[in-house]
Amino acid sequence: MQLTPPRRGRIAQALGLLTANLLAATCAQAQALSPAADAPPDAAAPRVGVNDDTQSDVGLTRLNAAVLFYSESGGRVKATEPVVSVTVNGSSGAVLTGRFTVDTLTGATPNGAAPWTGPQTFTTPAHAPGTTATVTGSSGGSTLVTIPGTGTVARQYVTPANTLPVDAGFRDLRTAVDLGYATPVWDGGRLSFGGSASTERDYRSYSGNAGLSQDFNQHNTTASISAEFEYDRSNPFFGTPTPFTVMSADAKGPARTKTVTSAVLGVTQVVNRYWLAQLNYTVGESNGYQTDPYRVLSVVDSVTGAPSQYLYENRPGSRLRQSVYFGNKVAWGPTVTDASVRFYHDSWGVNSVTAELSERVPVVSWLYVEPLARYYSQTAANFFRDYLIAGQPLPAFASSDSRLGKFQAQTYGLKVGIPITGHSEFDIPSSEVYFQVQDYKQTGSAQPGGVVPGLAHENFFSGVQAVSVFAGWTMAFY
Amino acid sequence: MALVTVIAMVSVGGHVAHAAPSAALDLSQYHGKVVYLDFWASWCAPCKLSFPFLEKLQSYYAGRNFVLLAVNVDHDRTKADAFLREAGSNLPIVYDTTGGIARTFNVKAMPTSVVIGADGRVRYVHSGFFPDQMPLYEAHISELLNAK
Amino acid sequence: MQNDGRRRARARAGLGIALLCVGGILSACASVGPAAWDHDLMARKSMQLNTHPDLMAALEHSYFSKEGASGGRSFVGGGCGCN
Amino acid sequence: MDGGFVLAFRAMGSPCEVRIDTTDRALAARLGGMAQAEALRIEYKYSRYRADSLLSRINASNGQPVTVDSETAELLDCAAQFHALSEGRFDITSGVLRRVWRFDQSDHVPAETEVAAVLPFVGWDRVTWHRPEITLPSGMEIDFGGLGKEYAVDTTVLKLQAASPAPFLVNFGGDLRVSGPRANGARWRVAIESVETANTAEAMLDLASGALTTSGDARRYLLRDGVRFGHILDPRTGWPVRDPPRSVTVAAPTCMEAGLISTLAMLHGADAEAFLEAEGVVAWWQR
Repeated sequence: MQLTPPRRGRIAQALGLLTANLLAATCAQAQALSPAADAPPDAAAPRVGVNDDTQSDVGLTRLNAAVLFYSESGGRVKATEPVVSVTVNGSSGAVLTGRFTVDTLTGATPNGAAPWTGPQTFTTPAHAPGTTATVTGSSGGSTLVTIPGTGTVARQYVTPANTLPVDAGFRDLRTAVDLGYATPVWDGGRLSFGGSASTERDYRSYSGNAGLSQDFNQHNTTASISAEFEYDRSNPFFGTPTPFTVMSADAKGPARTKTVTSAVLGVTQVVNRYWLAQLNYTVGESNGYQTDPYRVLSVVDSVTGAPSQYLYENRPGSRLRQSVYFGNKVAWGPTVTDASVRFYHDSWGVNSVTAELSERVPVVSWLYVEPLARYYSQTAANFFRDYLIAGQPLPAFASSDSRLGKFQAQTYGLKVGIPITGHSEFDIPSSEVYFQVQDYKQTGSAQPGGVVPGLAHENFFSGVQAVSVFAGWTMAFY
Repeated sequence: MALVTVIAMVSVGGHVAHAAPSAALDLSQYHGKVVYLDFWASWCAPCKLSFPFLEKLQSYYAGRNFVLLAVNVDHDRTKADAFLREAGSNLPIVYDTTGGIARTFNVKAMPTSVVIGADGRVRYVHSGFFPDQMPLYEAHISELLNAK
Repeated sequence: MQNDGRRRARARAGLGIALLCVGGILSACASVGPAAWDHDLMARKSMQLNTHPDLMAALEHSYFSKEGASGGRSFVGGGCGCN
Repeated sequence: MDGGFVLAFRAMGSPCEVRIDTTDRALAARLGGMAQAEALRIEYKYSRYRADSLLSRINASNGQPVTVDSETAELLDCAAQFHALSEGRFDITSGVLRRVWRFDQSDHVPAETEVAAVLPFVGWDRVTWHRPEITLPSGMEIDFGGLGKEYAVDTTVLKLQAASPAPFLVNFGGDLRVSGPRANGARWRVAIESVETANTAEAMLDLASGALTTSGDARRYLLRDGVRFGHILDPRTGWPVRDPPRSVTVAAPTCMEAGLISTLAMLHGADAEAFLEAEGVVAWWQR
């Protein structure tokens, strides 16, 4: 009695395949169970360079610092946004994250009025009655005037003929803090909590969220549910205007608030060794003040288009948003494709489709590039108006905010990542610098359908064209 | 005669081209010993955490009726070897590039440890590695070592 | 107000359908996916759902400021499936 | 067997049994019934002793083409490929040789002329096989000995696995396969029968997965002038292979693989061990 070593010869090899085929063909259920024959060792196994280490932040602390430079063409918004964040990974799987963001914004934004063949003058409250110094928030062509007989100090600015009126006095500073904590609670289950606060000169926002996720199916399937509550307070320095009243320098009403309640249901599925898919359904309802207190609408003559009044806009007090997001990550050898699509619908009538595609390609061991493209398209909210017509009854709601109009947007970008240290799992600290350059362009029709004859040569489309550069650095250490 | 041979089944319909030679792990030579089979991979973060623990087991139970075998399931053996070099580990490694042994032992999470008694029976399976459960893992081993 | 009521009803219906879908997907997923030892590619950093959270947050904020739609992503699941 | 249930029945001319590692008696009975049904299905379809079997119909076709179903076609494909792989040693047309060779432990060894007379009716090369149509020349026969029982084990295993996760062992006349380790993670203990005396175990094997088959010529032979003529016939010559081991046991993932390898090892006669070594299969043999 002897035992031969387990190493297969020519016939034994061929037999494996032969019988596998036979049994697979004759028993449908055999496929997952029948043996197969020898094959060369996994030739498809990608050789991944050090720039694509495996995810193993357990026990590590990760520091991130980044800055975003953002610039819209035509002298519109410019932003500089530094971010620092830290992630502390406990050895048992708990993760604590904190992020601090500062956002400085300057530039001009469309005030909502329609273009006109002549110059247009807009009057808006100055910071406080009796102020004679330069008013915070005003610049670029603004002048301060005292309204005769009232003592009210107003800021006035004039916009040139045949251009979409913009208010150049836009300047803001946003600071935001985000905190998050996630911890395993039982086998495959994770509980997460988060909160954030952000403040601007005239706006504060606070939110809190909680979520639960559960792995199933040998960690191949993750189902998650999370809920978020947000409280926002809008407090323009001159007060909140009453909707559809005439734009003026008069003091306005008190601060207004809104709440947002939303929930996300998600499933993440590892489809096979190469493919990760994610499906999310998000629903959220906002209630309260959602009108832009600075934005006006022109009331124009039905023939000439001449503006007779500028009315503060008015939006519904409730908005229900739903979206379905389907994302995929596929590892094709050493490259990774990220492809996603999002369908969005809200009760204001905005429907949108977003599609994104990026491909991460390792070039050499210390460099990868990731070209990306994004397409976005939305329909207009059902109360979107480029202007109102004098003599016609006021609609229930109206806004000329381009965010609620119909447009498409294309984004093209390139991300470049450079791992600086970390030639293996064990090289700690490891760090990476990365850059992303991105070009964003909105397109849409210059004129609404049935435009009044006098405005037939004006360009109403205020589409944004923006370039952004993001530079980041991340370092992980014990 | 006690011949304990695990004949690993080779994978699986649909991906015939990726199936690879049948892995075989001959546990017969360890009959009469407590065998701690640890399935690990270079890409698995908790596996990395578990290595110091494995090294400790290896040295602590040296000289007892104890065998530790670290079964590596990386598709690419070079990655496992790089990992071991970096970790400075010289644990006894069994390479299971096709997952044949892992399939035989029905491994459901990474890492997984299978603790086999001196009688050749699987007594405990530790799915995943949780540092706070290290005392329990050790208790299982000593229980089997003292079982005689 | 009536209008709002109808909207809420539709939202509830939408939520119900979504829950059904998630249930269906979960049961369909019950046997889909690679074996535990074949999660090597999923463990790669490049296969994480959100590889650069700060960048993603900045981009989302930037899109939010210009577009009517927002949200939809969230980052749970995937990864090496260890433990 | 400690725990579980054993269901025994006869099929394909052999004692068959299924061992099911469960405490659920109803489940065991159901799985046992499934196993018996599958064994009988294959017996009825491929037995050469049953006049109404598909196999008998093919063998009675008298030179006319017979269209076969896909399962039979797969088996024929498999047999054809293995015929080529084994360089003609494995041949499903070799059963005709039994007309002159009767292994009844007598001394009736056929004359060379008798063997030569039936040899023209042996040889897969003479069969026209264009799936799904097989044409046997008149006087030729096929049978699935050395293939059918092993196939039945494999299909039974697959059917039972699909029906229940309970661990089990299928043993049809010594060709056996297990579904995996036992419920407690232990291996299945399997005895290899000794050639010397029936019903005593030569060795105990512990099997966690896969199949074991044994081929031998222990009890079927002719003895004349002190020369032992085993029942392993080489279809290329019509004569018993020279000096085969008395038994070869092979372990493989499926019963068909194990069975074909053990049969082919016997057909290599004196070179059986060399063949097994070269193929690197897990095998045991007795001389």
